[in-house]
Amino acid sequence: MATTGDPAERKTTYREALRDALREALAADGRVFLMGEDVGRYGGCFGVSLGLLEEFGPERIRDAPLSESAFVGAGIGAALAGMRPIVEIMTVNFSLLALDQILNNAATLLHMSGGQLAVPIVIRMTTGAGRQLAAQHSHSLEGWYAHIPGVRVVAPATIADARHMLAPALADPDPVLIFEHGGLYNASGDLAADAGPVDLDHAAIRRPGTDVTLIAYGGSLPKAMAAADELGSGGISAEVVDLRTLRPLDDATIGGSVARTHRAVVVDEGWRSGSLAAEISARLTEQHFYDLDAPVERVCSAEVPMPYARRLEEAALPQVAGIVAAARRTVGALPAVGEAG
Amino acid sequence: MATTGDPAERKTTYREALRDALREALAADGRVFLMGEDVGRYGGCFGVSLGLLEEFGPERIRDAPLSESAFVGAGIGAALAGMRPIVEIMTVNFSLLALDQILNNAATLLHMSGGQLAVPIVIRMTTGAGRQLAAQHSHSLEGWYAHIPGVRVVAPATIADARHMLAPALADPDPVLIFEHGGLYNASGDLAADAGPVDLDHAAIRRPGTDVTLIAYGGSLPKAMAAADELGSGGISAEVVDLRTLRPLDDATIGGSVARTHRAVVVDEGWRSGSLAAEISARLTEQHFYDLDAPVERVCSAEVPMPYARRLEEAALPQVAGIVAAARRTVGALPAVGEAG
Amino acid sequence: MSATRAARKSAAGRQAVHELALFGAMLRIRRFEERCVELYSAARIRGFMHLYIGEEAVAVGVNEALTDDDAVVSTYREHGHALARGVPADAIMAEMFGKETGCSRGRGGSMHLFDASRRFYGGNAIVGGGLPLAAGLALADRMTGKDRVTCCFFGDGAFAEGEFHETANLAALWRLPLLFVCENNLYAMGTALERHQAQTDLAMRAASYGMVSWAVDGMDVLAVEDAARRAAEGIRAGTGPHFLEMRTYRFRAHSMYDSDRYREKAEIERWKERDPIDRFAQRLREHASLTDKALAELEKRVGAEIDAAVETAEQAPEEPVADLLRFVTSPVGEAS
Amino acid sequence: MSATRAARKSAAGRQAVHELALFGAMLRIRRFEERCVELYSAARIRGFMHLYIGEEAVAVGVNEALTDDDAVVSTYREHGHALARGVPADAIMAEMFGKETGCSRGRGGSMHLFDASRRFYGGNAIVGGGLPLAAGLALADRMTGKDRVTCCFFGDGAFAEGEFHETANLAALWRLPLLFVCENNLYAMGTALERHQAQTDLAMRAASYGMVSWAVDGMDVLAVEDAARRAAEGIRAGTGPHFLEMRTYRFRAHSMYDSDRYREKAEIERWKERDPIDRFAQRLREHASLTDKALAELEKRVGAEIDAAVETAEQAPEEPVADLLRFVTSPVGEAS
Ligand SMILES: Cc1ncc(C[n+]2csc(CCOP(=O)(O)OP(=O)(O)O)c2C)c(N)n1
Ligand SMILES: Cc1ncc(C[n+]2csc(CCOP(=O)(O)OP(=O)(O)O)c2C)c(N)n1
Ligand SMILES: [Mg+2]
Ligand SMILES: [Mg+2]
Repeated sequence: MATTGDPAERKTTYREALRDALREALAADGRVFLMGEDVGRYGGCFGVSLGLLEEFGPERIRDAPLSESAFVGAGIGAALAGMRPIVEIMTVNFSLLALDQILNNAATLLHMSGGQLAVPIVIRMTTGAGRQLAAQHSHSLEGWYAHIPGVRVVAPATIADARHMLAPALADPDPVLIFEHGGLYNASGDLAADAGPVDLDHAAIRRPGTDVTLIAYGGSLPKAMAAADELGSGGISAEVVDLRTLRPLDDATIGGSVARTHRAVVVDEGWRSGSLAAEISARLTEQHFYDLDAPVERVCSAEVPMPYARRLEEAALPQVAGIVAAARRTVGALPAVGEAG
Repeated sequence: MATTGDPAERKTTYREALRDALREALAADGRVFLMGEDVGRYGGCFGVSLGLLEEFGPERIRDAPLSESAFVGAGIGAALAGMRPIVEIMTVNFSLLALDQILNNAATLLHMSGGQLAVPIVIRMTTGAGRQLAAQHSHSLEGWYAHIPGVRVVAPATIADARHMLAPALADPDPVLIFEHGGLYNASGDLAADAGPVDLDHAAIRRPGTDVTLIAYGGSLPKAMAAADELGSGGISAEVVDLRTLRPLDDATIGGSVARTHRAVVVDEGWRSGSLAAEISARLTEQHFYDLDAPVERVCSAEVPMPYARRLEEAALPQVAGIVAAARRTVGALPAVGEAG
Repeated sequence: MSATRAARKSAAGRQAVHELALFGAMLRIRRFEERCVELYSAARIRGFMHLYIGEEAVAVGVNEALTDDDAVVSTYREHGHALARGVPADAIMAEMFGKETGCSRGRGGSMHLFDASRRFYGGNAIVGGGLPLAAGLALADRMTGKDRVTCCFFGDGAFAEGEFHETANLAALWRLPLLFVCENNLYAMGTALERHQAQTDLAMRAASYGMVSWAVDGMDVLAVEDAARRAAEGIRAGTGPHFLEMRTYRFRAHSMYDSDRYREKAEIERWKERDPIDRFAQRLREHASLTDKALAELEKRVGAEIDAAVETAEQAPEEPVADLLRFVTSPVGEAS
Repeated sequence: MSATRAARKSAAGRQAVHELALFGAMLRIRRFEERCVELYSAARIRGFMHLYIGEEAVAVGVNEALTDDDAVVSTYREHGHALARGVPADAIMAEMFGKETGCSRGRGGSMHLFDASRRFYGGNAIVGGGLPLAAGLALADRMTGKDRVTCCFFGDGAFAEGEFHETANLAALWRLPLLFVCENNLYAMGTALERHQAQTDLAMRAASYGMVSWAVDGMDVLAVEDAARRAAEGIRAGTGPHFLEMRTYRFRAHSMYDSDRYREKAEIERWKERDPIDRFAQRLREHASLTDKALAELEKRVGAEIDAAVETAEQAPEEPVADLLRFVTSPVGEAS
């Protein structure tokens, strides 16, 4: 998210960065192919793969019928047979139809076969709300996937990560799920020309700070950054941790930050109860109970099927003001009061 | 779990108690019917509905084809049309195939329709591990369901609850999911003749104590009780809270107990990361940060597809010894050390 | 004039009136959606919006076979189904404006129109997701001996989803009073039928379940009506589910986000020659039952209705944010 | 003796040897599973166990059409498939004993036998769950131009799952080298075919996808072999997936927990008259290729193999508990 005119950087978008990553992967390795609904002629439901069909042909940019279970399972089978499939599920909302394949096959085969069958598949999907798509098209279920042993779950929040997470995901011998937040596709900014693959084992400190740690990922990162700005103007120095990888969590980076700031706010677009934020809160308690000066705060989505109406949807989602307020509570007058869930 | 020879009690099993509840519901209300794979001629994959076909006929004890999505969805539709379906999914493992229907229809229709369409369905399923059924048949995913706004999730852990949770579940105008732990079906004990319906809004204190609160549900309750016994012999007084309802959580009872004992151990057969136990831990931190004398402990399943081999499976599951050890850590020498996740 | 001739004449007269009504119903849907496009451009309507333009004969024709007691389950492309079913235009418009007076209180938007009083069960944005639900509605009717039909609309794309096949088997096995209306518009988003179905004769494939199935010219409202009536009769007579493959075409892009790259302009133009409204207008003119004057009046009436719908939607209140959590579960005390 | 007659005779001789091998393979599966029953009663084997007894002709016959390069995807009722495929009996037995030397290190048990070296991809306990996987294996072969067949076994019950239909469409659409082997044993657990399928002619229904499909007497190993060979040839010739409905029957209960209440004893007895092993033995005796002595020797050899398998399984070590988390993800540094 640099903003200079540095010649080593070029202006691009999150969408284009994803596309460049796909193009690079397809060009680099003949085993890689992209499969999913409308990835080819349509160009991807959010335009990510636009033009790739023309470049790589219909065998490798493979339009699938509306059969989430079958084509995700087929990706798993192809991975078993030595291919490196990238399967696109249009959105996380439809991934439920393929969840059995992901949990009971992709995540399980290696262990269940006693180490014989690795599944080097990459599954991409759009997640999140904020575009008035209503209840069935606004889920943030990456927290569910992060519950599953055997898979890696990543969420690029920046243009650089959109560009550089795919290669290490493909290099991972096990299933990797990539969650792209629908609100980020149009994000634009500069991309360094020489960045290397993202280290998928590590969270990133996007902004250093000393008073409170804001922990966010994906579509919530920009909100956390904005909240940190606002907190800064109010004299509160917020450190922002971008999880990047939701499974396995990088306890060292998260905990290291909280050990310094003694306060934490977790921002997560999932519904509050049973959210990924709950796991982070629980771990911080387990690992940093005596470091914490205030209860860990969670800023999550309201527990409601996402409404279409704009104001209701805004009210249901984590917003900058809520993050700021939560952070203020953690540094504010003791005793801070946690919200009832 | 009374053990007297009181004439107002009779000996029964968890399985029979569930069956009696079904029989009562079917007899009481013509709108009620039971639908699922092998609920009729086979008698239910775990024998719960044995004999009901003969009593109520094939229209109301309805064998369904292997089509989890279709027959769960059909239950939802029938509920919309005024019926009171009880849908049995053999086990939670297969419920993934119906998860879209549960999340996007059952849980969502009321809100999404602006209050027009309530879905009074009850969905029963077996959950849990411990019987060497291996990775694909040993899931404990009730925590996922407890993440979904719009549904109620309950887990009978005792024979009395097995007998008396169905009626209030059917009386609930909204979807209720009942998780029966596979390890409990053969549990036997006395059942009071005059018990009324369970209050589904409240957790139960199964054993009072003063030093530490053990929070458990379903198949983990007997383990928590045994751990409390063992702790008691060691001079530690453990209170045992049976959640009973996993959504909505009864914060008052859980928190009230912890406010008295100042220490908590959550036992949950789900995988640790993203478990229901994480939610409870997070809430305790939020609501009782200043009451807690030690970090909340979680005793969960190891993060591994459940292995078949007996010793490996035992090692992967929460056990009494692990609960005792965790409880000891909470009351033991400060600083207690949380386990890394 | 003999009694017979008089009867014949009045039957013809009734048919003319009926045909005019069908025409009016189709035109109303068309004009309503054309207005929606404008309102979408003006950002009064947001989210995903899918237009039915070109497919109006299906909704209107099928609706003729249904009574008020019957039920309808639809998709995200359901403006036409809802309007044909009688969901008021202003309630639909207000819904798309996100207003409290909307047919789903503004919570659903274009993809989730509901009207329980008209047994219109939505509005489902998961492709194929409405099918199992429809089977359940039909099952309830069968179990309670109600003489009702449940009609479920879905697309050719949905035919590839497991949900369709599971539901088809269930319905045929249990002889449910279910009318499957497959709107085969030749595309699932940008994927043409022959690139998503191994065997493109969908009616034939549905027949393999042992259901009565046939294909219908979905651009001809009378053919649709006739087929739907015969299917509904069969269902009411207890012969189990019926399947209608409606061969139709959408003139517009899949959604407002679609730039329609995947098909030839010429193909669209060819289909437009079969525009269900234009063709029917021509037929009515030939039979002299539609005059320029009548058409102008109709347009005026439809236009006025839509104007009023927009106007009331504009004025209507949004649901207060304080009500966000209302109806996540039923209000306490409403248990049956 | 003319050259032709000699050739014919030696062909007949080869066929006799071949038939004896088929017979031996079926008998071996039968005896192996009979021993499993004893071991289950003795609590040496635990968990769910599903027997293939009565269906042996299917696994053995189909396997004849497959080469070492081909792949097999199976179900939870897969002892027979695994044995026929060449997975060693002792590795299977050790697996069911939960031992580290098991073909899945003791992690899978009866329902999850794996042998990557023999391209035996399990062992899937989710009904229908192996089908999409098999399509993927076949897709990889198609994309890389490998002349291989993937064979997927599944039951009549699985035919009702959406997964089957999605996979069938995908395979037919993409002309994947996939052999669907539907083991129609007339029951899905306790539910008879006619109570779970609206249309019970499964081969006909599969044909509706445009796949070559036919029904086979699954109790006749030669018929199975012949059908499988023809299907595999068709697949290798590039004509896309083939579907075989194997009409068979399980003589035992669904699983060790099933008390078999839902079917008539008489029905079972009728089918036992068609026991694939007994009937084939009779035929071989008639052709004089099976003698009492040969049978006794075969039984002895098979018995000894199974004894040895049990013995080594008994002796084998369990995986140390410390290894519990091994292979949840691939060992670091194993990336490709
Ligand atoms: C399960 C699921 N997968 C994907 C989508 C995204 N999607 C919405 S509409 C559509 C095409 C559906 O085609 P069809 O069934 O033919 O209906 P049509 O839009 O042509 O009316 C797709 C892929 C979805 N909403 N649900
Ligand atoms: C998705 C799913 N639903 C239910 C079950 C439970 N179950 C195991 S086997 C079986 C019957 C399957 O019948 P069929 O496909 O005919 O195979 P068969 O057992 O007869 O070989 C059922 C219902 C399961 N394992 N998976
Ligand atoms: Mg279509
Ligand atoms: Mg079967």
